[in-house]
Amino acid sequence: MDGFLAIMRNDEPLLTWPKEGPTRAPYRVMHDPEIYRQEMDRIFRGPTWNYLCLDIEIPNPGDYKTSFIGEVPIIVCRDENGEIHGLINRCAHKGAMLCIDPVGNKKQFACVYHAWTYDLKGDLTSVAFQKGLAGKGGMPADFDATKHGLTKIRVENFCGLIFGTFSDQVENVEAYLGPDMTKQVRRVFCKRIEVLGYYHQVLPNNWKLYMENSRDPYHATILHAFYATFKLNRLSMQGGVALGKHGWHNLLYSVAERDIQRDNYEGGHLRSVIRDVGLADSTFLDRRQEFDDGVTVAIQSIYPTCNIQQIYNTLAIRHTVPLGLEKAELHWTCFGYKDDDEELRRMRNLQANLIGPAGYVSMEDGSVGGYVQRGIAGAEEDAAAIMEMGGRDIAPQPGIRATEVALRGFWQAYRELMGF
Amino acid sequence: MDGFLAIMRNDEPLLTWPKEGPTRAPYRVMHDPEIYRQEMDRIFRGPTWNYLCLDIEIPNPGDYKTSFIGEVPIIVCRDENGEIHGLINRCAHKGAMLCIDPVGNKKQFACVYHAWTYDLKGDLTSVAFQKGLAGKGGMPADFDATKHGLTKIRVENFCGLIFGTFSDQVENVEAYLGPDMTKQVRRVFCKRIEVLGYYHQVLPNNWKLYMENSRDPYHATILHAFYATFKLNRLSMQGGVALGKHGWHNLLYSVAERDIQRDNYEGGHLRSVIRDVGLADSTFLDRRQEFDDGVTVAIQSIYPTCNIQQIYNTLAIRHTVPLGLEKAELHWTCFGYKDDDEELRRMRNLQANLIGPAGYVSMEDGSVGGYVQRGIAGAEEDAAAIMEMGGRDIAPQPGIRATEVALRGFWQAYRELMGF
Amino acid sequence: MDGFLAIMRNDEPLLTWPKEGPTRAPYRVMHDPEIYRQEMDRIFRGPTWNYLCLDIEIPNPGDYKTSFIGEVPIIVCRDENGEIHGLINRCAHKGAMLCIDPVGNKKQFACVYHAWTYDLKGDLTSVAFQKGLAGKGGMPADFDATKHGLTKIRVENFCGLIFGTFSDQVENVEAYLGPDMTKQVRRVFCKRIEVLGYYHQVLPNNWKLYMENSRDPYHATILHAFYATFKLNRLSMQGGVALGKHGWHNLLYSVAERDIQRDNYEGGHLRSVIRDVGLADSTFLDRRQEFDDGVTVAIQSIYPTCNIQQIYNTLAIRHTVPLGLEKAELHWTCFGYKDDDEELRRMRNLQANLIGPAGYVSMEDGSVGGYVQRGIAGAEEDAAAIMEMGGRDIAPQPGIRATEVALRGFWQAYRELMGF
Amino acid sequence: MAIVSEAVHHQIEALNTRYIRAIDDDKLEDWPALFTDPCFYRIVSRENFARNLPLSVMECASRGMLIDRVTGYRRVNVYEPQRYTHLLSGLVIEPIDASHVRCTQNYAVVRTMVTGEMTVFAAGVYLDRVRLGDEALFEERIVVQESRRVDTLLVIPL
Amino acid sequence: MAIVSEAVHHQIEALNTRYIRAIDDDKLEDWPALFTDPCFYRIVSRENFARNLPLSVMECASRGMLIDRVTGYRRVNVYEPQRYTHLLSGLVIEPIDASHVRCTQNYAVVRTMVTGEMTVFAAGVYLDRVRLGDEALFEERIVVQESRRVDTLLVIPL
Amino acid sequence: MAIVSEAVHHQIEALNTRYIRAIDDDKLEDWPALFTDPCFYRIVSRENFARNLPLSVMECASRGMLIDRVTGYRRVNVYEPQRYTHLLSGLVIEPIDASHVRCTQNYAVVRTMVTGEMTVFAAGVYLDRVRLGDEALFEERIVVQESRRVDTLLVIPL
Ligand code: FES
Ligand code: FES
Ligand code: FES
Ligand SMILES: [Fe+3]
Ligand SMILES: [Fe+3]
Ligand SMILES: [Fe+3]
Repeated sequence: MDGFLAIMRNDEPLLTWPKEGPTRAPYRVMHDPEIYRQEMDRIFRGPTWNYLCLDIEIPNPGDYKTSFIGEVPIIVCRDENGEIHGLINRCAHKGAMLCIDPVGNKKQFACVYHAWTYDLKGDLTSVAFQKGLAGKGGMPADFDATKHGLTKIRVENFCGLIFGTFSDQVENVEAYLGPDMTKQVRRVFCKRIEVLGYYHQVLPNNWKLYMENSRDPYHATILHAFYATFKLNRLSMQGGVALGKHGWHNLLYSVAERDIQRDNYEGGHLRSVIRDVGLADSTFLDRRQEFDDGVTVAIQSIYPTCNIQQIYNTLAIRHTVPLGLEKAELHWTCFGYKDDDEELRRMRNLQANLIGPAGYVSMEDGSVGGYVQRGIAGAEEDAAAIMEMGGRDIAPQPGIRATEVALRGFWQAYRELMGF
Repeated sequence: MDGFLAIMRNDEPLLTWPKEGPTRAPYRVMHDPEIYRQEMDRIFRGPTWNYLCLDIEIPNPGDYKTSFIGEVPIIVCRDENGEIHGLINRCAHKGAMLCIDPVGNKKQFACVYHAWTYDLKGDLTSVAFQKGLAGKGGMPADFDATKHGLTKIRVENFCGLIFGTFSDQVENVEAYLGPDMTKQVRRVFCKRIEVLGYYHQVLPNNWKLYMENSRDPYHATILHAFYATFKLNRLSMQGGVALGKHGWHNLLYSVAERDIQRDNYEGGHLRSVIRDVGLADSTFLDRRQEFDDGVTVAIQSIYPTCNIQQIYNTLAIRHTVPLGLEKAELHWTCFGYKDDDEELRRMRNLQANLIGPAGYVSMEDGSVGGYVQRGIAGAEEDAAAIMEMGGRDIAPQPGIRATEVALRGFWQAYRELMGF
Repeated sequence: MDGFLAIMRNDEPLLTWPKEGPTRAPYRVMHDPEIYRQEMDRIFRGPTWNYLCLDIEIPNPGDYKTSFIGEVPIIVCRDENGEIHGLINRCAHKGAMLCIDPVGNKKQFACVYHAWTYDLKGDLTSVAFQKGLAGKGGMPADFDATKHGLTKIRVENFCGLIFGTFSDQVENVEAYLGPDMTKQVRRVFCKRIEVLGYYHQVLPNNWKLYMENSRDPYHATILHAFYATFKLNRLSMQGGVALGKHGWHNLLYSVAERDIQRDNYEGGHLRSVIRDVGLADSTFLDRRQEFDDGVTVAIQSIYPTCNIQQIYNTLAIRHTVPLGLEKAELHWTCFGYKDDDEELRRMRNLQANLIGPAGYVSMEDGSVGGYVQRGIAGAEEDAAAIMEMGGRDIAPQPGIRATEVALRGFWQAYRELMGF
Repeated sequence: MAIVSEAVHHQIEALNTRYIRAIDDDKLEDWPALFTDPCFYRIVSRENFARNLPLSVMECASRGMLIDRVTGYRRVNVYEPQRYTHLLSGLVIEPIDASHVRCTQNYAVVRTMVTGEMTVFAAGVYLDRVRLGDEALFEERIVVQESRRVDTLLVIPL
Repeated sequence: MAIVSEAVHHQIEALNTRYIRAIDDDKLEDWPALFTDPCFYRIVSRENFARNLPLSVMECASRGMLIDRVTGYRRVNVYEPQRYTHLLSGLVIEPIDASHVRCTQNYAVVRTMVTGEMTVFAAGVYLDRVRLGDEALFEERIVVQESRRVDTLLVIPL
Repeated sequence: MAIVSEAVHHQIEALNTRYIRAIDDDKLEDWPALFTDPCFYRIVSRENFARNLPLSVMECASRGMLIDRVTGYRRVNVYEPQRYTHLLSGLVIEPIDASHVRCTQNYAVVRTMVTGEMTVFAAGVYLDRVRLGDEALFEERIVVQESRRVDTLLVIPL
């Protein structure tokens, strides 16, 4: 297909976006194989910063962790000088994946296939039998090892989060995020953190459906009935939406203790407020106000596929990796702070019942993505999602929570990158 | 691909049909992803009537049943006035499937994702937080709910069968079927029926291979050895083929009691007449002549994917739904009549051993589709099936059963719709 | 897609090969669906000889065995006169696979679908109900059975190996192989053989990755640590590479008893020489020198997908069949000689622990193919494997083992056939 | 759960083991003899079973009908060669009377085709009425399939 | 392996059978009663478990929390209708003291969706601490999932 | 089916349980000790087995060879990290003589990769010859795989 693509590229785009602009998202972008292939090129290999891992996951020289940018396998490792490098997890010889274990420690990266060996910077240090044997065979005299290292990508450590990009144009992470977004990252990564564990959730839908979901304050308190029913998060609570890079990124936040219009729920007829339901043992909801801004739920999206989550005392980074056109994997890294006292540790642990694939307030995001993917199957050429909640423009909406502005921002960025 | 398709459309067709016309079917139509995509558009979203469900399956206001037209998920429901509606099972907001349970009863359709709610006609009745909260957020003042209902499709109730179409051109069902076909539908749905149960069978083949199969009297008594061996159905029995809409639809019928040329089997060497085999307990074949025309087996095909079956006292509607290029799901709805006496009920029940995925005379249709799909794998560009049994034209053949006229009719309709 | 293909064909190729020529293989050929489809046409249906089975597997009239050329299902059978025929395993009527069992004996091939019957030469001998019944129906009078036999392919029996081709241009097998390759085939098939059993291994990679693997002496003693650790095969042992048809085919051979430069391993730091490991019971390595040339390991590749293996006393033919773009099935046929004495039979049996999907020196070929397929996922348009070991040209290298010349040969042939 | 004797427990497990071996070892001819005559053998989807719909995927009311299914499998029907591997768990035995018990048990069947393709073909519960005696026999076995789908066809009893 | 009495063996098997029937027969309300109160129920991936990471997929420290999971399943959470079929094997029982045993056992769960789709949803080991008595109860059940992945969501306990 | 004593039954089940735990709990070093020395361990496809073809996927004639397979797994061979979950059912025990029995039993193995990918990797029957004693040991275990296919590779014994 790429052959065909190559031709198309110089020609018109694969898609004409609806005239309504970012308030619409054509369903075709969720099941067109051609568009998917272009995304790998224009978004993931384009001018974007992609979350890879945490620096504390590779504290020592030789430590590495594997990740993905789109479909491309990546190694993030720390060299002898403590410097962090990003490398494509693909041997320069014939393409074998170098690191199979998702984490580990290596003095060097030796490929199992023919033992080409790379140092922790990704430079080729040895080619097995380069000189052949008994002067026979081996690599040509003019073979230049310096030209055959691993493909290096640009990485940056921002507040302990390692981001990577294939682009040398894109500005640095701080500029990429912009002041409001960096503020929130700094808020969460204010002190030394500690990984509490991981979730890996296979989503039965195109990766973008989850990206929309995590930018959508509108669904949170409706789909996730647990939120509203137990008054953990409601649109009626104070909060709003902050944007970064004219909408590429965003932050959704709310303050549980400030419910400005309870009636809207109590009065209303949302299935998501289930009246006669109670909890037999709510100790798993025991929580502590650990941020002085009083924000209880804060979901941040960093374009394209990174989310930083604070739901009460559960803290996590979510990284979405496409697994083909109609499947994606959501990698959760849950953490706390090094200085957590025992009570707080226990709180985070039990509150984890709220999140992840079995989370009281998150499991639905697994099913709803599939509902959409199946709902739009065979959709007409011009069928599209509509996002006009909170207006049609893309601007920060401090006091507003009943809004889809963050989704419009997502699609705006998508169009810029894809040329649609 | 559709991008590419869009361009192609105005250009030449994806396929040039063999000069022999409807006596040939190129194997490429069974494994070309482009052609498959066009089928969704030109056949299922084209001027065809597609079986959806039975009206007795949704007797009461609020009752609904889900179905499919090609890959498009459909809801069929009955409103307060008893009127039946067909709706795409896809929320008008962001595309989530509305009804997950295949059957149910609802006062309204509320989407789990953001609680947009539709009445039983598919009109949008409420948008959660449309006015936002405390005057903040919500939908724009000019948001016109009447423009954002569910996509409605044309439905018709013919003899208790609900058909749906995306086309406003296509004639009504009665005209679509034509006199001979409506006669047969009326014959089977002559009085109040009762659903006895369902089968769902996954076929390892392109949907069209099953459509051919069910139009093929030639295979029935050969592949299904049980038929011939136990003299339930033989080509030598009186019968024939009736056509509707110049071959789009058809009826295959036979009369067991009138075997005009037994020798053709007894004498022949067909594996399908197995001499030394007997039944230990044939009570499951106990049957009753319930139609005065004496027809014992009648298989009707309504273009594109609906079959109405009478095999002795087993009555069923079969609906084929494509599951991608090389897979399909066959949905059986088996029924009897409200006024069946106990003996007849028992007969239908035990005779069910003949049909369905484990049916003595139908299980082979499951495997043979896969045999063809695998047989034609990697076939040359010009390889094609040949259908010249019973001549090369497309006309009703009353007395004739050794004929493929109904298949030629299928391919004729296919070419008309696909523009091949 | 083929519709599109048809257009493209007359246009430029789907791929522009890197200027470095056969020392490079672009990763795109491993995951581009278009290129895969062209391979079926240009390689498997092109001027190549494809291994099908052994003549001793179908010793008697009526014996048949099924196989594949690319994705096309094939029947190889022996007729009444002992002549061997190759037929597409696809009924001429409507394409049903004729032989489902992989092996068997038949007087004729009767299709289960409509009982069209073919003799052992593939000619159509009977069409069920050709004359219809009671003079009604049946095939047109001018139906010419001779025009509707099974598709026959050219087959040749060379030293007991049956090869097949769709091409009438390609030279005979002996010329196709050339003198050096025929010499090796004759060496292994020097006397009457006996099948000891089969393996079928699903490889998680494009078929070509295994073809590279089996042409690659470089990896053998590095990836397969068992080889080096237990001194069964090392690059330092005497051996070399012979080529056939200017590199299409090749032979990799080594002589265990002649290790000319042990230090290269002992001294080196290859993980593949594991020092502190021993065998508790090495009787499964008991072997006998059965060829007077002293060659202990000889792997021959016959373009495109056939390998003939001698690893000590384990003899096998390996046939690789593509299962779509990123999967393949490796069919092993292991054999010995009719005149083997008991001790040798036991040796072959226990040595089988070295080979197959659980083989000490072959299991890794199963995993490494997947490592490459996953390593190259989402690779940039211009990313390519590099093969400069042993120079950049394609010529026999008698004394040389640290070389990738045989891989360059493979890609040279690939480009010739694909027109890249 | 009411308690049943060790002996009964062993009888039931022996019966189920013979059932598995008859099918999975391709000795299907031994299968009908594990039922009383008349008997009731039924394969039904949860979808139909839960709604009390009478339609069965397979239904036999006598040993003869069981035998006919074996005949169909051996002589008449056309299908790709395949074998089953049964897995059982969670057996509950409840006494009905001195000589009869009701059993509930999970089953899963891995189907392997001649090509080597393996799938979880069926999973669900066996609902049995067993007659005790020198050797226990099935008076009734209802095979409930959790899935409403059957892949390709069902020719070997579950 | 230390030996435990027949009686204990039967108690443990009965407990596990009740566990399976409660879940697979969709009588989830019976499930909490199979645990002591307080108790410890945890679903955790091998990935986290092997590295002693505290994060669980599901964690309940009391019968109440088990009951709340049933409430979530019945009343609050949104998911596609589905059922489980449990399969168990390889039970080892090791005595701790007169009234407690430690059990290890393999489990696998086939999940069937309303569409008919079947998958091996989970597989791994149960690590239990069981209190014996008139009827045995789980003081602790740790469900280790060999897979680090969960498909779509997990709403019914394993 | 001839009858064997309760005691023998327990011995056999204990042996099979130890077998499962050794493999599935990644204590493969315990595995060879479950066999006599010499012994006969063979993994073979139904395809070869049914045609009496001698070729095996794996074949060990002594404890030493079993140990070497453990060595290959731990030290020599290259493969993606993976674990097994065994499931057993349908055990039949037939006496040979006072100290030996023949056993037939279904097995299925779910294989889970480090990525989380789960598959039914193998299914079929164990055909055993077991020597009874203080503890039963396998004199012979033939692992028949119904599937002729092996996915990718087989490094951990079944
Ligand atoms: S592929 Fe890595 S060394 Fe050859
Ligand atoms: S998708 Fe249905 S309400 Fe939003
Ligand atoms: S397809 Fe073979 S006879 Fe019709
Ligand atoms: Fe959510
Ligand atoms: Fe049929
Ligand atoms: Fe190799």
